Amino acid sequence: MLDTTDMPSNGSNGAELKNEELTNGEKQSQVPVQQPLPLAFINGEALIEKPEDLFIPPDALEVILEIFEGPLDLLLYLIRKQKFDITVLPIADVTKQYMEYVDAMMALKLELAAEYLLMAAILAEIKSRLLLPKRSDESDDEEDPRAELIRRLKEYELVKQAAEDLDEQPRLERDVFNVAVSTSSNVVPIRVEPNVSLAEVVLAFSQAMKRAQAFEHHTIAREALSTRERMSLILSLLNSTDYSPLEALFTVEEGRAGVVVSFLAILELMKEQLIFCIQAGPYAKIHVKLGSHEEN
Amino acid sequence: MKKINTAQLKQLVEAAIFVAEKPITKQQLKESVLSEFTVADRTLSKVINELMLDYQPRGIQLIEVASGFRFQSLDALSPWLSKLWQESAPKYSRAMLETLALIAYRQPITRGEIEQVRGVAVSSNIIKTLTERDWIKVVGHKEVPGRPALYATTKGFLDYFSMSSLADLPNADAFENMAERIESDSTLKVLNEAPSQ
Amino acid sequence: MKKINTAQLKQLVEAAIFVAEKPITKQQLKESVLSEFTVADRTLSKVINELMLDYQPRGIQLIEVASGFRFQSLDALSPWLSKLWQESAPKYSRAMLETLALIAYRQPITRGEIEQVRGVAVSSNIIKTLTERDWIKVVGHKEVPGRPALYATTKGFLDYFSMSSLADLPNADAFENMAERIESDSTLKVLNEAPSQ
Repeated sequence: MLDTTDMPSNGSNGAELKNEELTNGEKQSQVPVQQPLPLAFINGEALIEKPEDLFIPPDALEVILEIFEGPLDLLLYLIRKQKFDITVLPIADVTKQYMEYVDAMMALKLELAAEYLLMAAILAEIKSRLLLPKRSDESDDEEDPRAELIRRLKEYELVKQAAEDLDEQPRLERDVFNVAVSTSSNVVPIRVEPNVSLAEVVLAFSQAMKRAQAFEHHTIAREALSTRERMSLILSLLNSTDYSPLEALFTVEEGRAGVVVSFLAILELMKEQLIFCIQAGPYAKIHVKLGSHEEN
Repeated sequence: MKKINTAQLKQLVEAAIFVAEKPITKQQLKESVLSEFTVADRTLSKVINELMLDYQPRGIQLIEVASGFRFQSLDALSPWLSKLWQESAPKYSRAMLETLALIAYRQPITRGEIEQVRGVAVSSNIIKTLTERDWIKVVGHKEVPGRPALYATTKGFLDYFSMSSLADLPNADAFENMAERIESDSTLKVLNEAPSQ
Repeated sequence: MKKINTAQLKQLVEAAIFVAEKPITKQQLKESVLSEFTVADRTLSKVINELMLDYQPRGIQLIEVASGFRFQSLDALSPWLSKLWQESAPKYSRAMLETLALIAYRQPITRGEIEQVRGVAVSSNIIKTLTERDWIKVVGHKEVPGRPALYATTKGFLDYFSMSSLADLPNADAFENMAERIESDSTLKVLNEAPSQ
């Protein structure tokens, strides 16, 4: 018969409530979650023998049976409840009780996982092997047929304990919380600009020029680079309001070649009307300024 | 490379750990906020240790988890701090916790191996939830028929449970011993295969 | 209503301000984390003031903003803390590189002239990016209707490519010939790579 007094609780309120009903008000002094095995030692024994008069509401039984995490969990519970030593595993008793629970599950039409039936078969097999008379020619060191089941039970017990330990480990969002500190308003993300190699720039220029030549009839004149650079430099030196003396645009230290480059740049800029030159009279100093639309 | 004095270094490291959105490692500190300074590893460790001590009596703590250093609230304050949020922290089923524990203690492990130990099928939902929470991940496939996925825990798992490595798992050695015992006992292994077929 | 001592109150208030996702007011503190305690307004203000002082020498500060109290990093640390949020800009497009190349080789040049050579419009974004990177600048305006800006490369451009003047820019034709020679020398290699392009 079923004895539901010391069911392990899965911590859900429903199950705990039902448990209390079932024990006819008997106080459950143990907290089952923290301790794996002690329940059966408190008030189990008195009820094991005579559970017949115990009224079990069907839905309550259902809740209780559903809290087992599988056949190993159920077996472990039965063993601990009876204060059996796991290492001696009284197969006959445990099998009988196990089958009672399985029958109850079937009666309640619980979705009975195949694992429970498989375990029933394993128990029956072990039982039959233990009942068989030992043949004299068999070696003495033959393994106890219970050994494998005992090993699995011990291993499962360890996992069960580990799961409980893990559940008690300080956990984010439950026991500890992440600290969120804002940055002061002048913290701005730093943008890392992509790397460019000089070869890429040169190649891009060649490609652009090649394409241009393909669809343009006139060839694009290429001034010497130095002239174009000097044009940029001169433009940046001048402004459109004040005139600067022309000689300020030449750097004597550059030598003749440098002066020629500057001169070519000035001519090119004049041609493109980017700068204006004025001369007050013959042999007077020449002054330059940036071209501007108004004067044009 | 510029020099930085210890007081400034401490302020900068403190602020960086605070404002970083995730735990931050010493290496990451050196590559970001400290990139323009010459800071010896020893100095950095010393400063972090000092910070840990500074915060010991306070409402928040500086701790090291798997993916670096982070500040977190004091464990003991959680009953009141949790009132800042409408929703309570999610509870996880025993099936989920047992599956997670097995993956944590026995990684890498296949779903079949988990099912063998637990004696019941592991629902796909559990694996999915654990994966979505970034607590477990597939780290490979076992070279047996069907090539089942091998699961392991992630840094996110360690971070979430305030651990810096798997060695911080409670009772890690108990598991170690059990595993060794099982492996060395070959007779049990032979038996193992008979009933489960 | 329970009592709470000042030390515990300080820890709790400190942790609450730290873990709250937004600034939190005294009223909100009283309605959430302190809801089960009797705390006088004066006591709460005193505790918050103490916290403000405690953090004065640290890398983060407790400040009051419009919507409540919050911790934020020290202003002076911002230049380094900014490095925690480094983002890599996407690689430059071909249009960007050609525009840069044309400005480098044909400066001073207007946008219209670049467009004439490239045969397509030059987006303002390209000019903006190159200007922000301090590689190009406006050196004047061309005296034609609309007075378009004339672009030239900057000193920053020369520095980036380790050139002392534009005369160091490789001769594009020579470069082209060299590149072709290299390519024809390794025809096999090019053929191999062709399908992946």
